[in-house]
Amino acid sequence: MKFGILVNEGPYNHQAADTAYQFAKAAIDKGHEIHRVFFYHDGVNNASKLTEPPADDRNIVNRWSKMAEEHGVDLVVCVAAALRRGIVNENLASGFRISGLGQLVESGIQADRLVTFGD
Amino acid sequence: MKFGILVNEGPYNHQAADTAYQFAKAAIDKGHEIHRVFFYHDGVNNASKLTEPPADDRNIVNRWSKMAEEHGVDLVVCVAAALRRGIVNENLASGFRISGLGQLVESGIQADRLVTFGD
Amino acid sequence: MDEESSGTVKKFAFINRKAPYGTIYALESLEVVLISAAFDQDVSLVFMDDGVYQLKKGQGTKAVGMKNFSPTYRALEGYDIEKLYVEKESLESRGLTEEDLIVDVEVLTAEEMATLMDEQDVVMSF
Amino acid sequence: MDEESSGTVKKFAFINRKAPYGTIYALESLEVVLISAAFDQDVSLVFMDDGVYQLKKGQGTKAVGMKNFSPTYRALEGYDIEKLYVEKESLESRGLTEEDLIVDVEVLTAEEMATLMDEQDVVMSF
Amino acid sequence: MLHIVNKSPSERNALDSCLRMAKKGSTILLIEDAVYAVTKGSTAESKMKAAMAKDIHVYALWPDLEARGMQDTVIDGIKQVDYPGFVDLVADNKNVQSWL
Amino acid sequence: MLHIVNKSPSERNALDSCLRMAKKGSTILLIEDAVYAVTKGSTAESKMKAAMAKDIHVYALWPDLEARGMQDTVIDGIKQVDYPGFVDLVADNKNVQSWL
Repeated sequence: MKFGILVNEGPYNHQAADTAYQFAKAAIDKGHEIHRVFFYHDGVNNASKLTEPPADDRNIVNRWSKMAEEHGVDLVVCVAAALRRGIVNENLASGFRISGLGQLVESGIQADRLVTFGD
Repeated sequence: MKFGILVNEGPYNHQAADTAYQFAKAAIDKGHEIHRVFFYHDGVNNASKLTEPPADDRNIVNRWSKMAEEHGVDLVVCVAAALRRGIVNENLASGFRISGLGQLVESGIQADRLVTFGD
Repeated sequence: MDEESSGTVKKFAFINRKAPYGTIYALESLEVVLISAAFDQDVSLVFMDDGVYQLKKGQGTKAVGMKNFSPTYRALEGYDIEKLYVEKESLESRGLTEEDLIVDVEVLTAEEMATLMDEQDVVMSF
Repeated sequence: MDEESSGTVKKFAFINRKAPYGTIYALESLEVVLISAAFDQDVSLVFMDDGVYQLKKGQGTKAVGMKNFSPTYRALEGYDIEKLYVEKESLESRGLTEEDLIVDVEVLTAEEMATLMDEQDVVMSF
Repeated sequence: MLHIVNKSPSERNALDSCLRMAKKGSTILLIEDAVYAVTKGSTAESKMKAAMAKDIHVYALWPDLEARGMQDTVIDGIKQVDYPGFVDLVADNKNVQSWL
Repeated sequence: MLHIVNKSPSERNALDSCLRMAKKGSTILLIEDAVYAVTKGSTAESKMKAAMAKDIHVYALWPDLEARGMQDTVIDGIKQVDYPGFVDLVADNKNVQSWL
């Protein structure tokens, strides 16, 4: 089955970014396809390559990048939301791309299920 | 009177960043002193110089920078919270400085009032 | 819009449960809604809980220094987005009536709203 | 610590009203509390509403992939932070008792808590 | 003591907790989404009236009422302030707590 | 239909709104801070029991129960799932709504 995922909150501040990742990982492990993870609202902050969490904590941004690399998951950051919050190509982590909101609607159309994670 | 201000949320996503600014501005206009504005939790995102809001919207980051420039307000971003969220010297807007949580406690001690703005 | 999606018509519901201005969800939800118009889907907007406040007449944001986006709800019709639903109980428990709203809406009971949600293919919450 | 602040002792209260893990406020609040210990102030920690859940025994975060910071509450004593107050009503309405908490606390009624808050010089809310 | 509440009374428990802790003679300032609490017909209307009857002073930030289009339905007895008035309230009270 | 709730029942109104809209035969999954709703003695306990009595299926994500130290006080009749079980619930229901 094809899943679309919408992430509405940034890393660390809300658990939404963690739950979305664990869901996506479990879906891949079960043989499902992640059609796209779309980052909206403060969710765009998941894509900042400048984050440096403490050494004994999980690295949320790198986890996403690795998922994109290993499983070809499409990580899309909303351009309008990103500009408001200072996420641009200059600080974009690997595996993420910046695009329009149409990508979210398209994911709703093409995926079998769209699941929202937020606050 | 000396006011300390604590800002716990990022720009645009929550009104806290707006209310804190309006409060600080009104205090300065009334002749009070802003001892320090301390940015914690997602509040550290107020310091990203990479934000580019739509042309017809307020520029929250630039407003803070201008306040620092015109009134010498000390804008302090918590280093631990900032590292978690990707705010580093590289993308730090003018007028802000990165420092430790001790600066917040100190502001509580030295200011006559400390007001928290958050979610 | 790419080839693959151009033939499909799904029922999309955007659920608005938050008040405007205190958080950005109402404004950014509206941005998704506007974009969705280009995809020729069957779009419904649901306003319940504090989301009904988004449609309140008479918003004036000069003093808070933010942008008043409420006129955009009036523009939705021009994008062929005409299914706006408001939950009756949410409206009444806030002392509001249809007269207080900036656009025409269909008021549904909780039970009718539940049925509407059940029929959707895609539900996005903001 | 600079010269100017070294002589002053103020009453500081840190108000914790949020559950752990769902948001970061509990964890980052604790970081401020630890730093405050270095300033020799009169520090109180208040746990009310969902904040009382921060002190629940038996937290295990392996499956969620987050860091279990609850043992840090036990370390507070070593920093001479010994005033931990829990609101009675918040505890009881969640089906919890003092036995469920990871550290010793003083349980206060809402009225006693209100008096405590009133006496503070600086109140930080997370 | 000044209590500041910024959360909608129908979405969150912050106002209820604040009212449980606010002592006679103290002041509550409602800002941001909390201003809905002082509008006629809201679920919080009776609570705010009860608070005022207990000699708690209730203020609302009018820029936030106006932003939300709620300026014409404020319940009687609520005092309205703008940002300078907010600053005065903080200055005039010996301590301040935000109910986040 | 699958309803997902992630908010504490004592802090926010999301669970109440979800319960108002959840139809007979539908499924509710509680995650993150919402898992407190299915613990004994919580204010939401009676609501969850009433929902189950109305033939609504209630699940809780056990990694979130365990993180919060609430794994030993779950009320009877609540089914527990981990992340793979969460994925199955989404796959098995024709649509899904998150109550943010």
